Amino acid sequence: MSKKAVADFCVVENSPLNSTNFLIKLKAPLKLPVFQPGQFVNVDIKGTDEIFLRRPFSIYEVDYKENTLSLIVKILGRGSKKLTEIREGEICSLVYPLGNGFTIPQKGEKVLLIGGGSGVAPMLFLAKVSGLQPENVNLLLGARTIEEHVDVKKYGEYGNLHFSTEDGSLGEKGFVTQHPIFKNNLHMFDRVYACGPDVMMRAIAKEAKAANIFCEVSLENLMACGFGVCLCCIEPTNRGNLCVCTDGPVFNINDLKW
Amino acid sequence: MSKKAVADFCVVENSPLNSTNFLIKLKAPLKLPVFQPGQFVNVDIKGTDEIFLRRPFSIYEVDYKENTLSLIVKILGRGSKKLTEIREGEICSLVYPLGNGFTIPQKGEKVLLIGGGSGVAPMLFLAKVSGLQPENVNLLLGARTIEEHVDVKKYGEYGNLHFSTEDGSLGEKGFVTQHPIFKNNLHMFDRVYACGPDVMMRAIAKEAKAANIFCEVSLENLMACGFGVCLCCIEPTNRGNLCVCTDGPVFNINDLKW
Amino acid sequence: MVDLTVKIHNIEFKNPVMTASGTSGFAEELMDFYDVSQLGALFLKGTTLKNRDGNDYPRMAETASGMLNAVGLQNKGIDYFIENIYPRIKNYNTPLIVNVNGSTVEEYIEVTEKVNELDRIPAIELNISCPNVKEGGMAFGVSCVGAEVVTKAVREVYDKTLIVKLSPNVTDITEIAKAVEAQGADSVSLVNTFLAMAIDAEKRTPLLSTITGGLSGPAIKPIALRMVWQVYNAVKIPVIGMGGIMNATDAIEFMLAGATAIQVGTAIFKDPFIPVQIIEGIKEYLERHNLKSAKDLIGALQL
Amino acid sequence: MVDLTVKIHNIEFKNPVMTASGTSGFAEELMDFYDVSQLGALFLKGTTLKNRDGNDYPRMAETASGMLNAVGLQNKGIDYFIENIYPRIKNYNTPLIVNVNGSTVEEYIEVTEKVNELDRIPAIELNISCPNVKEGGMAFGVSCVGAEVVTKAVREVYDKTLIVKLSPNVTDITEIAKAVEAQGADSVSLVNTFLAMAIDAEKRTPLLSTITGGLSGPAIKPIALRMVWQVYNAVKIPVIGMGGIMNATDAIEFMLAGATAIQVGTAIFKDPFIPVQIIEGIKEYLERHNLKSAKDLIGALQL
Ligand SMILES: Cc1cc2nc3c(=O)[nH]c(=O)nc-3n(C[C@H](O)[C@H](O)[C@H](O)COP(=O)(O)OP(=O)(O)OC[C@H]3O[C@@H](n4cnc5c(N)ncnc54)[C@H](O)[C@@H]3O)c2cc1C
Ligand SMILES: Cc1cc2nc3c(=O)[nH]c(=O)nc-3n(C[C@H](O)[C@H](O)[C@H](O)COP(=O)(O)OP(=O)(O)OC[C@H]3O[C@@H](n4cnc5c(N)ncnc54)[C@H](O)[C@@H]3O)c2cc1C
Ligand SMILES: Cc1cc2nc3c(=O)[nH]c(=O)nc-3n(C[C@H](O)[C@H](O)[C@H](O)COP(=O)(O)O)c2cc1C
Ligand SMILES: Cc1cc2nc3c(=O)[nH]c(=O)nc-3n(C[C@H](O)[C@H](O)[C@H](O)COP(=O)(O)O)c2cc1C
Ligand code: FES
Ligand code: FES
Repeated sequence: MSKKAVADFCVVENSPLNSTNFLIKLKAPLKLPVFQPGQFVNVDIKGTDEIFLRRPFSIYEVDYKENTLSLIVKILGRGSKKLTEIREGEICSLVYPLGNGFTIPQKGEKVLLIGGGSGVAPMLFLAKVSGLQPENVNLLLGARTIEEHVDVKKYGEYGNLHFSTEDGSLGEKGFVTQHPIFKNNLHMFDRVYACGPDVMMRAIAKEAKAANIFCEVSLENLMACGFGVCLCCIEPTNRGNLCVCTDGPVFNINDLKW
Repeated sequence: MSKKAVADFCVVENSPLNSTNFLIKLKAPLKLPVFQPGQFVNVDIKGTDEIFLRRPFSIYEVDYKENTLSLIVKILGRGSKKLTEIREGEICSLVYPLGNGFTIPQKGEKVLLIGGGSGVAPMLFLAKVSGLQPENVNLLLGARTIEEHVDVKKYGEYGNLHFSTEDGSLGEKGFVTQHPIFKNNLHMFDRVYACGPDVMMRAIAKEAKAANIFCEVSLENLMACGFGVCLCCIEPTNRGNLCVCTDGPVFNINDLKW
Repeated sequence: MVDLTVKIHNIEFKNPVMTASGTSGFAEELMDFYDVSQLGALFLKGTTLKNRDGNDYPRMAETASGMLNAVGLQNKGIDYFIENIYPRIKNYNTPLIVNVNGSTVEEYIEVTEKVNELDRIPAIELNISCPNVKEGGMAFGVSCVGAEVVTKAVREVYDKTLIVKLSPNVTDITEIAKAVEAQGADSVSLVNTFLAMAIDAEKRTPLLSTITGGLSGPAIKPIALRMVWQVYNAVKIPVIGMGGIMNATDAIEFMLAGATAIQVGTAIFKDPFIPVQIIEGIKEYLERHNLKSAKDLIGALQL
Repeated sequence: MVDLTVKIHNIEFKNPVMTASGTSGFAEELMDFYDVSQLGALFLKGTTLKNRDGNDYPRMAETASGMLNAVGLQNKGIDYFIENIYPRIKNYNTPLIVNVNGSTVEEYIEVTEKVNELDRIPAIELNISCPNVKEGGMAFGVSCVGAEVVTKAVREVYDKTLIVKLSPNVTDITEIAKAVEAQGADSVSLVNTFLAMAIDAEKRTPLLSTITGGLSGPAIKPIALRMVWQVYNAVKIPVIGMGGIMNATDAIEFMLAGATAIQVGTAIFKDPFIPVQIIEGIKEYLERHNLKSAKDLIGALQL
C-alpha cells in the first residue's frame, strides 16, 4: 500500500564501465515497483566517517524478473568513490522510488535523448521503455574523451546512437550541442530530453527554447532527504521554488528560470 | 631514531579463536622494534561513523623475521566488533610501541601468570620471552566457559597450563582466584602477573598484597591518545594520577590505590 | 505490556517519539512510507504569516556526522496551510503541532490566532530559534527579554498547549528556559540548530548561499543532551529534547537527561522509518529493564 | 618556493600549523614520533599556579565524530614546569607558548609573572574558556566583564605576546573578542571545547565523572569555523583558529575564514603526524593554486 520504501538491497554486480563509471546492480528483497525513466534511488553509503547523508542515483536498468536494478555511478567525490568500492554480496540500503520521471513520448513521435557523463543512465532507460520505433529514437551521448564513454552498443536496438567527445576521440569533436544531430536537425524532433552536467543542459535548453521544442531535463541539485521533507534541493521555477526530489528531478525547461 | 611510529600494517590473518576472540596478524611496512610483553598498539578502526578514536590492544605475538605482530581481539563493543570483520589484505594503521611492559623475571624465579578473557594475550607473550625454565612458569587462564577459552596448547612448552571456568566446563570451576594453584600455592611464587577484567585483577592484587608477593597487573583504562598527551587514561596511584598509556599499562600493585 | 504514553501539559501522547519541525514537511510525505498515526506527535514545518520563498540554493552542506541547512522557513503561509494542507492532514490520528514563526511579535500573534481556530491542532511550538532568517527567528531566542516578549504576547492569545522552542546559540540556556516558563510556556523544546558554516576550500567560497546555516545531526548530540539536562534541572515544565537522535539509545539518553518526549529531525532524511524504530526500541528497552512506563525514564539519570 | 610564514603580533612563525593546548602535553611526547621544530608553534598543556590532580576517572567519552574530555587541567603547577620541564624543552626550535590558567584573577597574574621570566616563551595563551574546572576557567570567558577583567590584569604584568583563548559557549563570541581586544590582547584563539554530555543508556549514568565535559573534534568544526569567521570580521587583531581540524583542507578552510594560524587538537590523538601532514598539504595547495604565501589564504573567502 505504501508508495515508497526503504530496503536493504544486495549487491550482485559491481563492474567498471570505464575509468570513472561503474555499473552497480542491486537485488531487491521485495518485489520492485514499476520505475519511470528519470526516477532515482537514494543510497546509503557506509564505511566512512565523512558520509552522513545518502546519495541519489538515477535508475539505469530494471529487471523485474530478477528483481534487480542497476545504477551507473560516476566517481565525483567521497561518497561516489566509496560506493564504487562496494563488493558483491554486500548490503546496501536504498530509498525508492523517488522523483517524477520523464514524460513518455507519444506513438510516432521523434525524440532526441541527450546524455552527458553519468547522465546517460536515465536516457538509456528512457530509450528502452519509450515504446517508440527505434528509427524515431536518437541517442546523443557526450563525454570529454573516449575513455569516459560508457559502452552502449546494446542500446543500438532501441535507437540510433550518436557520440561526441570534447577531444574528438569518439564521434564528433566538441560539446553535444555542436553535434550535427543537434545543431542542424533539432527542428526534426518532437521532444528533446537531456541529463548531464548543468552547463550542458542549459545550453540544450537555450536552443530548444529558441526552437520552441518540447524539452525536459533532469536536474541534480544537492539533496538531503530525497523525498520532499527538507526543502534543500529547491530549484526556482515559474511556479515558485520547487523540490527537485519530488517535483523533479525532471523539469520542462519552460518551467525553469534558465 | 624516533621511538614511536604510526604505520599502515597489512592484515595477513584474521581467524576466530572462539566465539568472541579473534587472532589478527598484521605485517609491518618497516622493521619492527623489539616489543616488551605488556606493551600495546593503538589501532585505527575504519568503516563506521561511530568510531572516532583508536582502540588499544596488547601485543600477543611478534615474529621479527616475518615482521608481523598478532593481537587477540575480543568483541566487546562497536570498535572491536568492526575490527574482527577486517579482511586479509586490508590496511590497518597502528601506533606503536606503546606502554611500559612487565618487569622481566630474574633467572631461577618462579612465576604465576594469570590471564582472564583476552587478557591472555600479554601473559602468553610474557611466558614466551620470560627466559625462565618452563617448570618455573605457571600459566593460569580463566574464562566464563570453555567456549570463551582460547586454545593455548602450544604454550605448554613455555610453562605449566592451568585452566578455570566459571561453569566448570574446563579446568577448575570458579574464578581464577579459586583455582588451587592460586588459592593454595601463591606463596610458592616470586612474582605474580595478571591481565584481565578489573574485578579479577583486584581480587588477585588483594591476595598478593596480603601474601606480600611481587605482583604486576596490566590495566585497561579508556584511552584517547595512547601516548601520554591527553591525560584521559589516568589511574590514581601513590605517585599521583599516572597515565596508564605511558606510566602503564603495567603497574606494581603497591603503587595502586586498590 | 509497557506503557509508552507521556503527558505534556494537558495532552497525553501515545508515545514520546515525535517528528521535528522542518524535517518531515506536513507529514504527508511520510505517509508514502507508513502510517504516521503511530508516532507520538507531528511537529509540522515552520509556518509564517505570509508566503516565504526561503533562501537561495544551495541550502545544504554535509559535515562530519551532521549537516548544515539554510532553508530559511520556506512555506506558503498560514492561510494556505489552513485552506489547503490542514483539511488533508487533520484526521491523522496523532496530535498535529504547528511550528509558529514570525519576523515581528505581531506576526507571531497573528499566526497563533489563526492556528487557534483549528480544532485538530492542540498545541503550537513557538520557534524563537531559527538561525536561517534575517529578521525575527533566533533574534528573539537568544535574549531573555526577546524570549519573554514573544512568549508573553502569544500566551495572551492562546489557551491551548504552548511549547517554546529554544535556541542552543546562547551562553546559558536555562536563563531563557526560565524566562519563557515565567511567561506561561507549558513546555520547552530544545535544541534548534547551531549557527555554523562550511567552506569549499578549492573554490574558496561558502557552501551555503547564506554563508552560515544551522548544524543538526549526531554531531550536536552531546551539546543538546547537556542542554536538555540543564534545562530539566532548571524548570518545572516538561522538556522536549532533540538534536542528533538517530536511534532508540539516543532517545533514551535524552529521556534519562530529563526529556518527557523527543523529536527526531535529521535522522528522518537518512531513513524515514527511524521514528518508528525508536518506538520499538524504547519498548524493548523498557521490557528488558523491567520498567513499566516510558515515564520511568524521564530524568532517571543516576549521578 | 611558497612562503609559509605568518605573523602574530611581533612573532613570525615558520608556518601556521600549531598544536592545541592540552592535546600534545609539553611536546616531549611528540618528539618520540618526529622533531617538533617543524611545527609553527607549540601550545603547551594548561598550567596553573599550584599542582592540580584534575578530575576523577573516567575523563573521556567518544561521541559521533568527536570526543568529550573532562581532564580538568591536571598539571604539576607553574613552578614544577619552570624547574623540571622548561629546561628540557626550551631549545626546541619553534615558539613555545604557555597556556595560562587560574581560578582567580590573582592566580592568572601570578602564573603570568612567572612565565614572563622565561626567555624562550615569547607568548602566553590566556585560557578563559576551560569548561572542566569548577572555579575560574570558562566562568571568566562567558561574559564580557569577566573576560575584560582577566585580560586587563594580565596585560598589565605582561609585555610579550598575549593571546586570549575564547570559549564557544556564548551567545555572541564577537562581543567577547572585542572586549579582550579593547583590553590589549594581541591575538585571540578560538575555540575551546563545547560544554557537552554523554550518557550510558544501559547503566543510566553519565559517562564522565564530572557529568559534563568538553566536546572537541570534527563534530564541532562547522560551529568553530563560523565563530572564526565572525571574530575575524569583528576585530583587528589576528585570529588563531581551531576546532575539529583533521587535515590540510580543514586548516585551509579556517584560514579562508580568517585565521592567521590554526591549532590541531584532538586530531593528534588519532595520528600525531597530522600537524606535519597539514603543513605539507598547505604547501601543496598554495602551489596548486599559484599562491605565493600562506598569508594569501587569511580571510580570502569570496562571498
Ligand atoms: C536525481 C539525481 C540523480 C543522479 N543520478 C546520478 C547517476 O545516475 N549517476 C551518477 O554518477 N551520479 C548521479 N547523480 C549525482 C550524484 O548524486 C553525485 O555525484 C553524488 O551525490 C556525489 O557524492 P560524492 O560523495 O561523491 O561527492 P561529494 O564528496 O559530496 O562532493 C564532491 C563535489 O561534488 C559536488 N557535488 C556533490 N553532489 C553533487 C550534485 N548532486 N550535483 C552537483 N554537484 C555535486 C560537491 O559540491 C563537491 O564539490 C544524481 C544526482 C541527483 C540529484
Ligand atoms: C592497554 C590496553 C590493552 C588492551 N589489550 C586488549 C587485548 O589484547 N585484547 C582485547 O580484546 N582488548 C584489549 N583491550 C581492551 C580494548 O581496548 C577494548 O575492548 C576496546 O577498546 C573496546 O572498544 P569497542 O569499540 O569494542 O567498545 P565500545 O563500543 O567503545 O565500548 C563498549 C563498552 O565497553 C566499555 N569499554 C570500552 N573500552 C574499555 C576499556 N578499555 N576498558 C573497560 N571498558 C571498556 C565501554 O565503556 C562500553 O561500555 C586493551 C585495552 C587497553 C587499554
Ligand atoms: C532542513 C531542516 C529544516 C528545519 N526547519 C525547521 C523549522 O521550520 N522550524 C523549527 O523549529 N526547526 C527547524 N529545524 C530544526 C529541527 O527541528 C531540529 O531542531 C534540529 O534539526 C535538531 O534536531 P536533529 O539533529 O534531530 O535534526 C530544521 C532542521 C533542518 C535540518
Ligand atoms: C583532552 C583535552 C585537553 C585539553 N586541555 C586544554 C587545556 O589545558 N587548555 C586549553 O586551553 N585547551 C585545552 N583543550 C582544548 C583544545 O586546546 C582545543 O581548544 C579543542 O580541543 C578544540 O580543538 P580540536 O577539536 O582540534 O581538539 C583540551 C582539549 C582536549 C581534547
Ligand atoms: S532533498 Fe529534501 S526536499 Fe528534496
Ligand atoms: S590515553 Fe592519552 S594520556 Fe593516556
